[in-house]
Amino acid sequence: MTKQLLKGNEAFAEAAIRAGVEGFFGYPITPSTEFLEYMSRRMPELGRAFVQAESEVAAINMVYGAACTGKRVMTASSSPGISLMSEGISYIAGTEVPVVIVNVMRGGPGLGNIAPSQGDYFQMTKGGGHGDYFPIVLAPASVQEAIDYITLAFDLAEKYRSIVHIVVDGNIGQMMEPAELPPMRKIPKEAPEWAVTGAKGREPNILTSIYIDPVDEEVVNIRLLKRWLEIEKNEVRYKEYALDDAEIAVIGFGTAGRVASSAVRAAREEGIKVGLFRPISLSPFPKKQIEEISKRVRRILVVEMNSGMMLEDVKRVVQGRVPVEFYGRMGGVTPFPDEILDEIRRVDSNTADVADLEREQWLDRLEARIAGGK
Amino acid sequence: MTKQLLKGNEAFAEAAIRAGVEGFFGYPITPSTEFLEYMSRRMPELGRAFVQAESEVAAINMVYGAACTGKRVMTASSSPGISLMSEGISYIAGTEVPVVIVNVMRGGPGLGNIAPSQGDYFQMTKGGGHGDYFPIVLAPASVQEAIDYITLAFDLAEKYRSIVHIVVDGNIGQMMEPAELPPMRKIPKEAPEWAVTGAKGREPNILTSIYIDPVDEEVVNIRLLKRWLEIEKNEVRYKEYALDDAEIAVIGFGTAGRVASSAVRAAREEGIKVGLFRPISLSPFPKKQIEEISKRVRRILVVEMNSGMMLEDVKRVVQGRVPVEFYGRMGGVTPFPDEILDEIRRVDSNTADVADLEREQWLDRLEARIAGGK
Amino acid sequence: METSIIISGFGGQGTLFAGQVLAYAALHAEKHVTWIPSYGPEMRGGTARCTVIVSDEEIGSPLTRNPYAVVALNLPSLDKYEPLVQSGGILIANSSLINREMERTDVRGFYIPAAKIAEEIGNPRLSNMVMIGALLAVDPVIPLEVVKQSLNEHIPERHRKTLTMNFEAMERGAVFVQETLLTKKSA
Amino acid sequence: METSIIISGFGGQGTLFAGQVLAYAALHAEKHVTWIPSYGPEMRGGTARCTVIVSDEEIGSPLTRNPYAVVALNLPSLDKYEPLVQSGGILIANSSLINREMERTDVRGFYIPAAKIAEEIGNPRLSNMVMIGALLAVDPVIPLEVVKQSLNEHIPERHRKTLTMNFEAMERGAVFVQETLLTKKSA
Amino acid sequence: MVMEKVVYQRPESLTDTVTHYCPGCTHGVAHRLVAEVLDEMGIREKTIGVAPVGCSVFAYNYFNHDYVEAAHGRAPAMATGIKRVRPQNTVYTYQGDGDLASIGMAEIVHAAIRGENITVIFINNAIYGMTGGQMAPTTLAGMKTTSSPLGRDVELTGYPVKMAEMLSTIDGAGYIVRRSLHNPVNIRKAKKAIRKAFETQERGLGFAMVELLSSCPTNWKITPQEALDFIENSMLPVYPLGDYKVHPELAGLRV
Amino acid sequence: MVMEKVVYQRPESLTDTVTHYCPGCTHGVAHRLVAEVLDEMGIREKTIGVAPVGCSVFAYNYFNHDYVEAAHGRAPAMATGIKRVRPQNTVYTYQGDGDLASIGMAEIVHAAIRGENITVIFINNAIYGMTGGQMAPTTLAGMKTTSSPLGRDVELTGYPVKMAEMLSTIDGAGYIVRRSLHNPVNIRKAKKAIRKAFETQERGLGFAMVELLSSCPTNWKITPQEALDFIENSMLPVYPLGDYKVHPELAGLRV
Amino acid sequence: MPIRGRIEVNQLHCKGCELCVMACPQDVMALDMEHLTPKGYHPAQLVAEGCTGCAICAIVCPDAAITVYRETPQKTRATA
Amino acid sequence: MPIRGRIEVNQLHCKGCELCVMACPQDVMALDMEHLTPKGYHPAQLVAEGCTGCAICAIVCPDAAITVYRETPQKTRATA
Repeated sequence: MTKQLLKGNEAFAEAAIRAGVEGFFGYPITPSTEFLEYMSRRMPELGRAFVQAESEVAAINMVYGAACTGKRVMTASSSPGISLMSEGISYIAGTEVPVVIVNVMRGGPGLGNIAPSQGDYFQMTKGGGHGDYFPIVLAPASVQEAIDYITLAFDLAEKYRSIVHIVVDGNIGQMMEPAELPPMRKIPKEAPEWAVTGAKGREPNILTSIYIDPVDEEVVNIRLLKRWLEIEKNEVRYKEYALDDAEIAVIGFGTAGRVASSAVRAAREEGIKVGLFRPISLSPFPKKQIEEISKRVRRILVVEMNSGMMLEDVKRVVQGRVPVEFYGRMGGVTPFPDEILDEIRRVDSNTADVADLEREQWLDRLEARIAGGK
Repeated sequence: MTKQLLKGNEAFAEAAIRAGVEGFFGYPITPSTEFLEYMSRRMPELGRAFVQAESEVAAINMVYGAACTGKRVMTASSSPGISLMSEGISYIAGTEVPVVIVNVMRGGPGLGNIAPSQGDYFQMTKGGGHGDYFPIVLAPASVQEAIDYITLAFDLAEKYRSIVHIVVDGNIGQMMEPAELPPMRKIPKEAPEWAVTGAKGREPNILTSIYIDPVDEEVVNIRLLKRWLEIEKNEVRYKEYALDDAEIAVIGFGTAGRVASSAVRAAREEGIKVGLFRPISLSPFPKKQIEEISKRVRRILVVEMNSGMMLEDVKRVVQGRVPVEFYGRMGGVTPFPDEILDEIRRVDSNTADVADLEREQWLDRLEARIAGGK
Repeated sequence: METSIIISGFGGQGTLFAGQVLAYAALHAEKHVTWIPSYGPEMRGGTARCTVIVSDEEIGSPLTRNPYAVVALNLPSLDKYEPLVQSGGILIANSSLINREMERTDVRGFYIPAAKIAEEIGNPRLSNMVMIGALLAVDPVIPLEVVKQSLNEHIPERHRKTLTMNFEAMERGAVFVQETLLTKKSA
Repeated sequence: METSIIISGFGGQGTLFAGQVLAYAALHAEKHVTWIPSYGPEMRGGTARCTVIVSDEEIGSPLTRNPYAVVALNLPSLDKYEPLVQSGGILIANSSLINREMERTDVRGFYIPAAKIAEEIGNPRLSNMVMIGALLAVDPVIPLEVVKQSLNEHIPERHRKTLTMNFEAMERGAVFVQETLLTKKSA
Repeated sequence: MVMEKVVYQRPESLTDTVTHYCPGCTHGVAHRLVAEVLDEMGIREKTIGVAPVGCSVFAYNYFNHDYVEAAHGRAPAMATGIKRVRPQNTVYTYQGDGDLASIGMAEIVHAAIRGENITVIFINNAIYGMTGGQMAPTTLAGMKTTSSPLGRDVELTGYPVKMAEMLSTIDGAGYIVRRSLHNPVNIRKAKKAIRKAFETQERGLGFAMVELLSSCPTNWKITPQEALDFIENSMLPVYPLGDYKVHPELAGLRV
Repeated sequence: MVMEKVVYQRPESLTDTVTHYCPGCTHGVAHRLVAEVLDEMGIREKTIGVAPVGCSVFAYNYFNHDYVEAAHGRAPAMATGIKRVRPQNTVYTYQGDGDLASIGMAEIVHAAIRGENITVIFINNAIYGMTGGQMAPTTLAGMKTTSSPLGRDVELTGYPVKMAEMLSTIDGAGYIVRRSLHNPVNIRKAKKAIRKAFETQERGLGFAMVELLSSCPTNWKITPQEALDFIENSMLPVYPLGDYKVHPELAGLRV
Repeated sequence: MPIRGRIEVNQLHCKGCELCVMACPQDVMALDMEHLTPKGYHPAQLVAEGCTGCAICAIVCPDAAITVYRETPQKTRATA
Repeated sequence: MPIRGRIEVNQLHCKGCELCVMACPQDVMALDMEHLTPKGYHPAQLVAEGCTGCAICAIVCPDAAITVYRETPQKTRATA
């Protein structure tokens, strides 16, 4: 296939269809609505299930039910909608059925706005729902990655009987870029053996997340955790740029990482030895890779479109080996490359101890920047 | 007042009443239902509002509405119910109205069971809802602390216009202990100036969490974050035991911390120089205190009733100064002191590098223990 | 000094109340005390159990794997807790419902025909108080008199008419133990 | 080489489509390209804007604070972007709707009576194509011929009848710029 | 010579697991009727049940066919998901009044609005059983529960909600009836209704719900027989039995 | 000498803020009527409004009294919370059809069940406006929307939901009517209904809802006047105007 | 001659709720107060002659614990 | 003599939706195609004699943009 100019949300949706999604259940919410709209046209066309649910609560529980049949199913929503799905997500995790969920994140908390944000990092990676479970979280940063990682998402979900979240922001959803769609996959005729399909000639299958005896629940928890440790070993994904000889490492995911790459390139042109690490799997978090980087560089700058969430994971991994600084924009503001370039320059020449005050220091700089009209 | 023998859930509820709660909105869910039942009797008796809502979704939005009037209001629920409240919680945070929420945590994920658990640590401390917000999270470990901290919770909620979560587990809720209730507080007649009470002789008050222009939302995000940094400075709370000369520090909250205190006492009797640090404010996390401890001890053991959640925060703070080990029970299993004593003995004599494998190593030990019938 | 007691039996045998009687008495005696019921799926399994810990110091865990004393009002309770009682601890079995011998030889074991005694007093629901009386006779964790005073103060009004019966049940349990001890000694 | 272009105007002026035409052409020319519309509250404010970045290398940020070229179809767009165009960059203003002078002297500024030209062609909706033609005449980021080929391939079928008009609009825009340049040189 | 025939035996669609229901609880009757209908229709092997949260949370242990366990109130949404991707299966939910009429109100109403081809067995026993006897939306006026200790005050909590009446106003509903389980005659009628509700699904006639007046001796704090009497004397006047909506195509169906 | 009197002027209960509604959108008419009623009843200074998520999300900017902004669909729950702790205030929600009839179904039904003393203004324009024209539960059969691109298929998505009819079956409802905003006569009737709905609250007669058939020229993709014609010709037959439930104590009320 | 029937009560499932006893039209059932089921209930049983195999007991039984049998007199083949 | 009225259209609020124009029973309103409001709309206006101050335009106006006046002839005090 050759490259086409594709819009993020639509490429996402079409890629899901080609990956064999047989059920889409969703509710309109900006900026993910185009996903649902695309599906409302394409799914019936292909004889597949599409339901505009009465709410996100219903949508995730439709997904939950459909997933129990062993078919590839998904939903797409945006921050408040994901919050409404929290209970269902925890049930899906506890029942160990594969589900793919796309979150086109927007500014928050609360109703907030519809602009691009990364403020759901914690909700997505640490589990917004109750109890011990471990979702896979992938953060593509381009239309091509959106296509590639939603395809992967279905495979991983099935392989590990896990939830896979895809998190992007409105920038990725709205952008057009040249990208290549994979061919349409054949839909398997056979359901997995654990699925509910009618107990024809076999013992009934029961799918549940209740284990009333704590001893039994602990067995499940151990199984989930061991599976997770497997996932942590096998499924870390990331992109690096110019890190080989870097003295400064910038770390950012999704749009923030992508914007940072422009700043890194510009900084390189100024002779600053800076490189970029862009986690794609936010969970499992690229612990080993960042640990290695922290042994090679002088300083790390974390860039996010939130108040410093991945920052915490980076700091946990870096273990104080080098100072970790932070730059973020919030509330739906996408940083421009020049802001990050300024930060890279500053970090490059900074030798001071950060002393766990990286957020305080950043806030001062941010407020000065805003006061300066940028 | 003298001490009475009080049951956790009822002491909690009565203390909330004495702290001046004027509205309780909830939905039955084990093991927090007694809270609602107690309120269903006491609140109408006092002419205060009690509504058994149609769901947790409705309950939190009733709380949200009532909080907008400036009155002290609350709900109590349990893990899956809290998940259903995620959206409302994020709205409350974004609207900056004070609310107290009690979570009597149970085994999960999903429906799980009703046994005591700490599996919602991430959900509570990192924000189960979407967007950048920072709830205060308090974890009492006795009936007296339940009383004291729910009183404090209302004060903090009001002071910072913040959400205050109180997290306990069924052990605390079901336990009877001698404790002292505070006197009944007078309910203030005046509403705060930001509250909606009818725009009589003043400009209308509007309470909302929507800031459609990212620039405006960022202002809110900065305000919330600065307020949070204030809270981090002022509102850290914890209990210490035998840490002065300790070479080993055990860190655990709530029931796990309390059970650990028995083990620590027993270990001391064996001559092991071990002490206990029990965070009460899980958020703000006692960063400085644990940092200090990590400079004094040889090794740290984190004990939780989950798969190792606070562990991540501890590791982030300890920054690799000393090895951090982990012991947890999951799925509603409450550890006995002897298990933790075994762990303390083991940690005391362990000199090996843990190398970020503390969970893998713990799982091996846990499975051996379970196989051994303990 | 920390003393852990588990009282276990069928639902309806008054195990939770018996534990509360001890807990109130401990409070009365100005001791630290925790009372915690069995909680979780067992609530629905027809068993009712509580753990009472009485201590001179602040109490850590309200639960214990190896209790110092066990009051077993039915057979499943004996089966479950006999192996767990601390060596040198106390195991009191309701012989009205339990017809097997204890296997442990390193604990102080007693058989109390609690139901029979309760019926003799005229209230079959008092087995629990008989057993408590027996326990306190073996080890007066809290003196019986304090328990009585405390019960007098905390008994729900609707049950006040049974107060003396409760006293009698405890006394009869205590007497039974003392007689057993005498027998044992003489044996 | 990375070229960033912002096309900005009222909703209905075809700014998003004009950007897409450039993006398709860039793809046609085997360049890296991103197209991103204004997104957020501005969508509701009556303005429509897109950013197109064309590059020989992989593109990082699809957004830029300081574009190389700005095509301003209305006055608010000129007001907003004139201060932001890179020094030495391009600023093309639709003089049919904009009646103020540019203030920047360090950019290559052009006034195109796009609406007038479009009306002359017979389709007032083609202002956007006139402006694109003008832009490409100032700097052929993508050669006009490639843009035409690409438009021929990607124009929606229902609009195919307007294809030659589109071509003409671009050509007229380009010619207008060339004439302006001649005038300037001769001035 | 005298031979013997089996007049009644445990249906194949029930497992041999002993239920956790209290003695005399009519959940068991409802289970049995559903199982008998599945047997009689010969659809056990293609049936997928959806269990609720509430006393019947463990329904999947008692039915001998595929089962999933829903989040509280969301069984109709879960059933929708299943039915939409596997229309060849028979899908039903089994829900109590807290589940269906309180927290699950939106899901049941919208399943009916969509005319979802699923069957709903709705157990109305006027109380929350599993959590220990709190007020339900179906609790009778004045009835004491652990969360209405002085009796349900209709001024503050409203009147009992009538789901069959309400759902029958919805176009997508194909079969909406109320039956009772308080005596043999009514149990027989209930079974016929359950049969019709499954036939509705098999014929693609839309959403079907059988509301069953049911007892909760434990939380009502009376004996099983008294509980049946309570249904007859106190619930029937508030919840009239009847056919609230029957799709014309079902009119001639004899079961 | 000829004097001039003001026959109509902008009500005090509206602010001077220009609405973000599209030209000809009848949200504005509904706003105006509510404001006029609050003025006439003299209750502006004790009124608290609850805005929904949907096109009227910014209602609080346009009304000159206290306002809160609810989560999507939860306005009745939020209003309940406010009314319960401040019964002395007048509390109303203003909700669209996605908000009230889709995601907020449980909350509106239960507010009615509880007989919550609140007033609900329900704008039924058969579409999701804010997110750009998706199908609502109230969308007419066959109507094209961005999520029913071939027209609403009632086999898959069900028939339009009739909230007034459904809620009128609930005991706690005190005043449930449907009106329309498509011409002056109906606008006058709508205003009277809004007045009665607020009077219902002032008299403590329970839950009150006025469903208003409303237009969405932008997403229906027709002119404002055509949109009013669409209400008359296409919506009225599906959504009959009328009084679905009127508390007896309101019967004699002249407004 | 009246129709004769009998029942078997499954001891595993019977919870002694007595609904069958109350419903039996022949009044020939009672709980067996001498025995306990494995779950600790007094099970229902036939206590007198007169069972017609009408199955009312089974219809009201919440635990599907009752199997009902009825005699079917073999007809002579004369008419065959 | 017919009742005489007039209207004022608030240029800030009017969005030129034309509903008042369509509704005017006297047919004396039209959009002012010569002018734009600050928001960019052609506002409604009276374009002919005959306004009775009936306020129908105000009743249908979604933006409460219209103020309606009506002449009230001063009565002579004779009857007072």
